[in-house]
Amino acid sequence: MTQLVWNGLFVGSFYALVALGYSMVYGIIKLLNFAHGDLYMLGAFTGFAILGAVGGVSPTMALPLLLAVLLATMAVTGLAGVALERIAYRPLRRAPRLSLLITAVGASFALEYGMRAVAGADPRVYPVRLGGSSLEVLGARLTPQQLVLVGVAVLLMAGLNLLVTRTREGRAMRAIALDPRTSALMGIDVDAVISRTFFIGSALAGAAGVMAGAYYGKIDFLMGFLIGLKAFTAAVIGGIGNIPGTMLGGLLLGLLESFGTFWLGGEWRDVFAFGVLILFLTVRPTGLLGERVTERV
Amino acid sequence: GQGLLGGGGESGREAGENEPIVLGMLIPQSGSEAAIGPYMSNAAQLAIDEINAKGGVLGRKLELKTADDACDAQAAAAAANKLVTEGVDISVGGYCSGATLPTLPIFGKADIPMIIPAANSQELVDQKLKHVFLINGTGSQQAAAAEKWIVKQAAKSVALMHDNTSYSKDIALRTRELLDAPGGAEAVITEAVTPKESDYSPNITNVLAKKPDFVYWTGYFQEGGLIARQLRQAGYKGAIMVGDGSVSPKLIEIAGAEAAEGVYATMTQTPETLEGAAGWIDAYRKKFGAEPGPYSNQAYDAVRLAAEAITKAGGTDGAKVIAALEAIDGFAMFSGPLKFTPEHTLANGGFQILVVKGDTFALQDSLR
Amino acid sequence: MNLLDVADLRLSFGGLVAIDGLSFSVGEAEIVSVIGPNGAGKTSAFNCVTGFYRPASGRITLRGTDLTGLRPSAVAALGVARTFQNLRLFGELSVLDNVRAGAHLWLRQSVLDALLHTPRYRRSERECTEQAHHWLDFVGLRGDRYGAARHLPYGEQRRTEIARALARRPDLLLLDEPAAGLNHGEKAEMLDLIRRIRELGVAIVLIEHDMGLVMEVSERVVVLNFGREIADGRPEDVRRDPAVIEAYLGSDDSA
Amino acid sequence: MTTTKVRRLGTDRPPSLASRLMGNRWAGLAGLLVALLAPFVDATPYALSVMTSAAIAVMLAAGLNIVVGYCGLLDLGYVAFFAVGAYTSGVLATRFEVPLLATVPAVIVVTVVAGVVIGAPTLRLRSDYLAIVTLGFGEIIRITANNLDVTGGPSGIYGIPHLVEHPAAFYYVTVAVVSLAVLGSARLGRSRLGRAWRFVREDEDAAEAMGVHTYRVKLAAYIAGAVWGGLAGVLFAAQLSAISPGSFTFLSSALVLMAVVLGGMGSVSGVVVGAVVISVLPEILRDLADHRFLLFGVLLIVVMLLRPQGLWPARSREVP
Amino acid sequence: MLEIDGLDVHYGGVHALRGLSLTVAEGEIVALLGNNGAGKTTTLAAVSGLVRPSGGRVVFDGREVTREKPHRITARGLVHVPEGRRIFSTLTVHENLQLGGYLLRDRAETRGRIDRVYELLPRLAERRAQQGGTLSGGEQQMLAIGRALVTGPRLLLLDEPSMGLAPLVVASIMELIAGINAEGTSVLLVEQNATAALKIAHRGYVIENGACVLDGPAAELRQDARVVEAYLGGV
Ligand SMILES: Nc1ncnc2c1ncn2[C@@H]1O[C@H](COP(=O)(O)OP(=O)(O)OP(=O)(O)O)[C@@H](O)[C@H]1O
Ligand SMILES: Nc1ncnc2c1ncn2[C@@H]1O[C@H](COP(=O)(O)OP(=O)(O)OP(=O)(O)O)[C@@H](O)[C@H]1O
Ligand SMILES: CC(C)C[C@H](N)C(=O)O
Ligand SMILES: [Mg+2]
Ligand SMILES: [Mg+2]
Repeated sequence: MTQLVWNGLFVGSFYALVALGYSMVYGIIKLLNFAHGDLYMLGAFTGFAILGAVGGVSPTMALPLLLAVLLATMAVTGLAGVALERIAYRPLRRAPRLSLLITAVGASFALEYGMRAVAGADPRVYPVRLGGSSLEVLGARLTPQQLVLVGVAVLLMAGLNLLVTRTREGRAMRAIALDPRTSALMGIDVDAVISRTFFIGSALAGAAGVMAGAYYGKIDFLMGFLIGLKAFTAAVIGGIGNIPGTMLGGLLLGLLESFGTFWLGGEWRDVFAFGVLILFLTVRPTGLLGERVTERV
Repeated sequence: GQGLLGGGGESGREAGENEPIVLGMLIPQSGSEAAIGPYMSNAAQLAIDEINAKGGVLGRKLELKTADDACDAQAAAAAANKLVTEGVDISVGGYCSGATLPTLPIFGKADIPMIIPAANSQELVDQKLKHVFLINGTGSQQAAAAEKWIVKQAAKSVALMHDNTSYSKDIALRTRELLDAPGGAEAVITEAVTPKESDYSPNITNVLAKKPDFVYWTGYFQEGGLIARQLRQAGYKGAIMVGDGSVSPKLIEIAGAEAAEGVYATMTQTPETLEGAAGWIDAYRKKFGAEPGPYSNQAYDAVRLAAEAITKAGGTDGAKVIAALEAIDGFAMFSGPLKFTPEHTLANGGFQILVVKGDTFALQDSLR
Repeated sequence: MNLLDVADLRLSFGGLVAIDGLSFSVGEAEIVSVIGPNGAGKTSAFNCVTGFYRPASGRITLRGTDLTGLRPSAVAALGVARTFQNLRLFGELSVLDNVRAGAHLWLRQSVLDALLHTPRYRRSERECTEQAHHWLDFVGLRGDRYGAARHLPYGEQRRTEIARALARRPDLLLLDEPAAGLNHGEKAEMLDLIRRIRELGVAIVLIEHDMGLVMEVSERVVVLNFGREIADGRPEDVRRDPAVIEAYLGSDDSA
Repeated sequence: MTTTKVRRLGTDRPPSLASRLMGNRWAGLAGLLVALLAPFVDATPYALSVMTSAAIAVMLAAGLNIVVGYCGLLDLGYVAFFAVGAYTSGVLATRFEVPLLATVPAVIVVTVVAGVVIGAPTLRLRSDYLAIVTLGFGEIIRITANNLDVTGGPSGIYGIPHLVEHPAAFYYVTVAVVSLAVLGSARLGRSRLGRAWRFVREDEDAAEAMGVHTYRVKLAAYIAGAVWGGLAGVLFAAQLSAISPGSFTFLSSALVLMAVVLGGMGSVSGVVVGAVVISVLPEILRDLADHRFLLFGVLLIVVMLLRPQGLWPARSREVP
Repeated sequence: MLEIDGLDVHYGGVHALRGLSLTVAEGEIVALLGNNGAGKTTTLAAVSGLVRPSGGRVVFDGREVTREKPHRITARGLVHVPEGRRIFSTLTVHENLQLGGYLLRDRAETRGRIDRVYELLPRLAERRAQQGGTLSGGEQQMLAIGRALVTGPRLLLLDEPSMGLAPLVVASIMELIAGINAEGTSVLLVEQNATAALKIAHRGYVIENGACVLDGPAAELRQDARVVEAYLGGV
């Protein structure tokens, strides 16, 4: 039982990390950023390339080195996200909001098959692997590396939450989400705030990519697709645009998958997960922590 | 253009004497299975170059046309039609059963024989189509081999894991059926995983809860590598075996040498397990600067077999080629001497057991 | 029988009591104004009558039929139309289409008619368009009828919203601050419009902060404060009511 | 009274040539003519299969346009209905040997039921949440088809009889059906119900105030979309003669949605063009082999940057 | 302080402003009158950068700001309270006010100004934790004005501030405007309630069809026959 919970939480924290960027971007410009999962993929490959360039690493140095790579990768994917917004999304800000969906899918294809052209279709395997001995905690088997990863994820998420709820930057983000024109009248540099939002969201995706690469080992050019889908699900479940909600959404999805597998078997897992989510949404139509929006008439 | 008013649907296949013979190959070049495409097309090209270097077939050169089926039914149908339109004489492709199924009537209608190198769902031959030949062992043959080895290993409780695709599920279910017969090992769980994920710990938790001493994974190497690794990480000490979709050096890389060591595989013969194949591997390496991957040897053999059949048939006429294929007996392939059963599958399934030793799959037991 | 009866209405949001035991009635073809300070609960009362808010208690009846708790479309089906304080036009749709929305309830046309383009379909569409033009003429819209409604200037949007409500051919029309944002000349036109609507036999409930208009046009004025009625009577009387002056008008009631 | 001049913006302006060309049925007839003549230019099996697939894509897009374009409901799992239609007809045709044509009434019934089952509990949700729910249902349908035995499990159903034998004939059948579907969706769009859909899309509260039962109207859009999708599924099953869960993934839903948006939401001519582009472009790019999806992606971005409202947007003004 | 010179604005085919010119001097309240559709809102939007003029110049404080981005113009101290209130609907009243102080780096100063707004508009203080979108129409209008005051503008553009306000409140809002003007803020005031506007304004303009047709000191305009007939109502 504790094993199931731990499995769910561990996977869920990856979902949450990717979902956060999704949620932020969705929250601010209502864009279903299909390319978000591909930034995760880009992160994984960037980390791979940096590690490759660094050359052989002694296992003792693995963790600090990985942290350095993590930061470098976050910078790279963050900038990639900013560029993406600049090129493919900003010019369409006044177009119908679903128009962005097209460029987002286009960007997703371009990133995936661009990476394929660069790195090939074969999966790659990280030179540094976090794995090793596991320990028993409360009947669940886990590894110190898993704990470190979850710790890093939680730290990143907590920092982000503070940013969005406590700072003027966060307030500006929420204001832009509601009404960009009026936000500009408040003196908010809408373009800059959106760029920064993309930077943070994409950097988080990149971080998750490196962590996944280092932990699971295998990376490939389509690895972002499925997790992008799950991140979107998690983000919505949590209450779109709501940071703690998104975290909970990611964890919940992880847990649902874990327990769904246990109760119904792997083949019905997603039916279970989605079924529960749908039922949940019909009773609570604004997600876990989504704001109750009372539209006035 | 070939409009309705023009030449009609029949393409210009009335090949002249010196026209090349065109072999068509549907392979996944995009989508989830994109990694496989190049292995197969490279090996096919290698075979063609070798044959052409010796003067071709019936004095005509061979030519390869590949098309991307993306492992998707609709894309495959369009791609198959494209090959038909381009005047392909024989089809030597087909990796994903799901994508290959809808192409059967398309090639059939155009009177094009199909030698399917990799896709091996039983359903491909269930319709008893005259023009369809499988040169990969079928699911039932593989399952039989697996069961044989499991029994030989004196395993007691077996966990079957598949990825819920037709190929993989088929092998798992057939193996379970064989194990369900009284006596010997017992199948304690059949677990389906979702392909393309990274974390299979929930599935593994399920599997290990049943305390198996033998795990058989019937899907592909990408997940296979992760599953082997995660099984070991979770403390599983028993035997692991994988199906032919997982036989690739990549599996060892993904699992990591430690976790992969000693993993068994059910597989038709591969270059690595054949005495005489070292030269072939070298040739492949030299030409493409890469290791031959899964199903490269089957693709290579499909081309050679097509050439052989055309030679025997004295031309590319569909019916004659089919007759020639049915008549073949003892043609040497990686998987052993070839003969087709009445339902156009390998008479000799030729599955053997490999084992991971260091960074390759080595022959463990030929099950003869 | 009164056209509309509101009895002992109560509504609260969390701890905030927006309507606190409100009762009033409207007779056939009567013009009643509802006035009161900002946040007094006027719009909320409209929202209760039209089904957008579900009152905590109380009863709303239209010619004796209970409306309480019905969904807005059902209330509309019984003959009540309204406009909104913050304009709620279908912004991207043409002005004409906006007014056609009013025809939704009486237009007799089945899906099959539409698929087959039967004569009935053609007839009903023609009628629908004619009606839309008729009501736009009636409210005196000057702007482009074929372009998107959101391109109209504010005042024209107001008229469009009223035309849309009239196209419903209601028995009772609720207008929420129709003269807001209009200048003096335009208010005069609005006054005229409201009178002409009443001449059609439609009863009107009017929320309005412009006292000139209210005093001019109303037969009766209901005054709210803190969700309660503090006065109800003829305009002349209400305007002299000290409670109303104190809560709402101020001593200088020019505005 | 004021002295300002009364401005009659464009009321008396004649409709522009462009709007006359785009607006009325000439565009539709021209499109149909192109579809009918295309096989006379190129009738190779390949061209026919691409064109047939494009026609089916058009039908899907026309159906989804009702849901997304007219009614503004974001549906990310539209292929669920496509799958339901294809499987219903495939199962009946292969397991019970019902002639394919005779499965159509059953398909309609089943898709209507599916539309109600999926729509009824969820249409009260706001758009983003609806998107997830539809995505979830799409996945549930696909996985269920993958896991059940009647549906043939992961390998699906094969040996579905053709509707008509010759590919060119089948293409014409498809074009005929699809044209009717497109015409039907256009006519629905111009009806009382169609207007109600747009009212709901623009402002649900205002629509309610005008007597539109928004919930029922949304459900109607959903059901119409479901029927269109289901019937497209029948054509799909007949075209390929084999269907499997792999054809009904989320990506397919996304592609149909892209066809709608790329063409111009709510514009029937637009979504027809969008669907043709989305289904034919990858084929045109086929010869680029490895780079085709890279280019496809880049082209999508470029096209959208050049035409943010879609290739052929819905008219923003009515023709007087 | 503000100079608008020959401003042209097109919306697609609609020529909304046709060479409009006007000025606001330091310390002035200038009223802008006109019928619906005359171009008042467009004028303000063009000044604050929300719409892009196709011709003409806007000079603020001696610097041309014609094509500058809205947030930069705001940063210069030119603050626009747009038509239709434009409250951030799911943010609370307090957060809306905080956004008014977005450009202030100093937290204490922001807090001070917000408290001042609460004093001036006590209804907002009562509702500080309520979602902006659920306020009554008049309360939203107060919030919109309050939010602009927190910004600490040097020139305030107000688009119909009295719309939807109860008579008592109209009077106090007008007092408020006169008050902040007295403290040094210049105001360009678009108002349909011309009586109230001309009472506090120093000067006024009347625009028709996107161009000024009349201007002068407020006192004179109040007497002008055309203005009286169209905007003030027969005396
Ligand atoms: N959905 C809601 N949630 C919370 N409070 C609400 C909601 N709707 C209205 N209120 C509150 O109820 C009170 C009454 O609001 P209402 O809109 O009815 O006022 P009103 O009389 O129309 O005022 P105004 O003249 O300013 O439009 C207000 O204080 C408002 O803030
Ligand atoms: N986005 C737009 N697209 C097209 N035309 C527009 C747009 N916005 C305004 N207009 C037109 O520009 C002209 C001026 O409009 P504006 O809103 O400036 O008038 P206004 O004087 O503020 O009127 P009101 O008193 O009604 O607010 C009007 O004719 C209006 O129809
Ligand atoms: C191992 C693979 C060749 C099996 C193939 N993908 C199939 O679907 O049949
Ligand atoms: Mg109100
Ligand atoms: Mg205005």
